[in-house]
Amino acid sequence: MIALGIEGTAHTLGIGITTEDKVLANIFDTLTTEKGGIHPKEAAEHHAKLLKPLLRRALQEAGVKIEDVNVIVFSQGPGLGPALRVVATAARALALRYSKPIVGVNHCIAHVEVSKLYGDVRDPVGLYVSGGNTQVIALKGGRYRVFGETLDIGIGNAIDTFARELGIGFPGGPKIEKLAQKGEKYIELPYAVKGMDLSFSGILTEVVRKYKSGKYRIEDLAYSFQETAFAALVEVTERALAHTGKDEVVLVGGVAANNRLREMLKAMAEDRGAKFYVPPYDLCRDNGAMIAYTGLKMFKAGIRFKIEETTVKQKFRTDEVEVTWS
Amino acid sequence: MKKAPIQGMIEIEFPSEDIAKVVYESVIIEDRTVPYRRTKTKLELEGKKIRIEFTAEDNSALRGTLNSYLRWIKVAMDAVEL
Amino acid sequence: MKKAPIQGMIEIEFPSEDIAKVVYESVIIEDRTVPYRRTKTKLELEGKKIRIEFTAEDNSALRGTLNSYLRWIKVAMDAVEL
Ligand SMILES: Nc1ncnc2c1ncn2[C@@H]1O[C@H](COP(=O)(O)O)[C@@H](O)[C@H]1O
Ligand SMILES: [Mg+2]
Repeated sequence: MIALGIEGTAHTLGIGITTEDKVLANIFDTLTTEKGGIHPKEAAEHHAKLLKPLLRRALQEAGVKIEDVNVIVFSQGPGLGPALRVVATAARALALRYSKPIVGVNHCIAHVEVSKLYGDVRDPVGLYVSGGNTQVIALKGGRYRVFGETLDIGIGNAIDTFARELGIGFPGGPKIEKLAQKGEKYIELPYAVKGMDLSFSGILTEVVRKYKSGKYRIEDLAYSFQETAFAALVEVTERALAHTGKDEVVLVGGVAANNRLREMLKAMAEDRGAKFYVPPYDLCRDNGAMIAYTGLKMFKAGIRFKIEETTVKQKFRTDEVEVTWS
Repeated sequence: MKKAPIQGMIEIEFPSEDIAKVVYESVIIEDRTVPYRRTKTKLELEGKKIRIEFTAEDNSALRGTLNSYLRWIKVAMDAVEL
Repeated sequence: MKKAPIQGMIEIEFPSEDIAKVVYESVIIEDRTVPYRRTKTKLELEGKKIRIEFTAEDNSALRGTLNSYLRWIKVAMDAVEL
């Protein structure tokens, strides 16, 4: 079977075409804002403008005609309202015009589910780290439960804001990572675990304050920021592993590109005798293939959406979805 | 900033009744669920035409709403005409 | 890209006939500065109301024109109330 998935919860418009076990096309275009930040209306304009050209390119690249697609899938949330609405409207029009079934997918669940496509993992604990989201999720009792999440900003957002304060441009992730590699001295920063959850605004404010004091090398600050923030991510992931007794860990989301975070998470997983896997980056960052792949599984498990049920869900909770597929 | 209430109507003619129907059914879901933002709208399908009637509290309320509706209609048309 | 011609009307009621007149005259001037446009517009002043009738070749042409008109009206309104 062939699924066509449209991702558009935030600044990235992604069109993915997949079968049960293969990505046929995975094309995306991210709205670049020079200073970062969240721009719902601009994201909606960006998605509306690029939807048709990207859809055409994806079909061409996959060697598939729209008539051959078996199910239209779209990112139903969580995300930016205006952006979600553009994608949902396009998905409805495709489904109605070509008489195809339609399925709405939870963005965070898709991030973890797509790790099963090429990874030898069946039932992993997922650490999903991106610009806007940071959560540890795993299947328990027929739903993806949230074992820990950020109480304020996503780790990617914190890194980007820190980079902006340093004046080294957006997105900040790769740049902070490079700086951190040249870090030598660890500088005390507030720990980012708060109860079962995470909080990055404290560590962000403190590292910016220290930077402005001019008393520290920015390489050391970048290094210390990563060590402290990533240690918190590893701790919450480890707790979920212990709690669920699972033996697989996947790292997903744009921040999964960070090698230090991979290293720390891998070390923890190996200590616990658990497998560690990171999907190819094109399936880590926001993309349409993860939406198509997850939607196809849901479709094959008998899940159907009436058009009236394809309303967007800006605050779509991960544990709202009954997981009846495997 | 004194208010200047605006009311009006936009009518779009589509190449066929089928296309108008697909666009209408795609957009009506958003029309029904978008949170009220100081503009009241009414969407109607009449053969090949979609009518949007609106009353807005003021200029900026109308601009926001019109931009959203025209954006949805555009993207539905793009999908139909793939 | 099949065309979906759009026509419609917008009526704005201003707090007073004077304000309506000032806004009308400034919008007329702005309108003349725009060379060729894919949207035909007709502007009328009726007491406290300004009526804009328009026919556009398609969605994007209309959005461009409507956004310009509504922006000019906002600027004129802001200026009048200084
Ligand atoms: N090497 C990296 N290290 C840390 N964060 C990164 C890296 N590469 C990208 N990012 C972040 O990933 C986020 C975007 O991911 P996403 O929101 O999933 O598209 C942005 O906040 C980037 O700064
Ligand atoms: Mg994401």
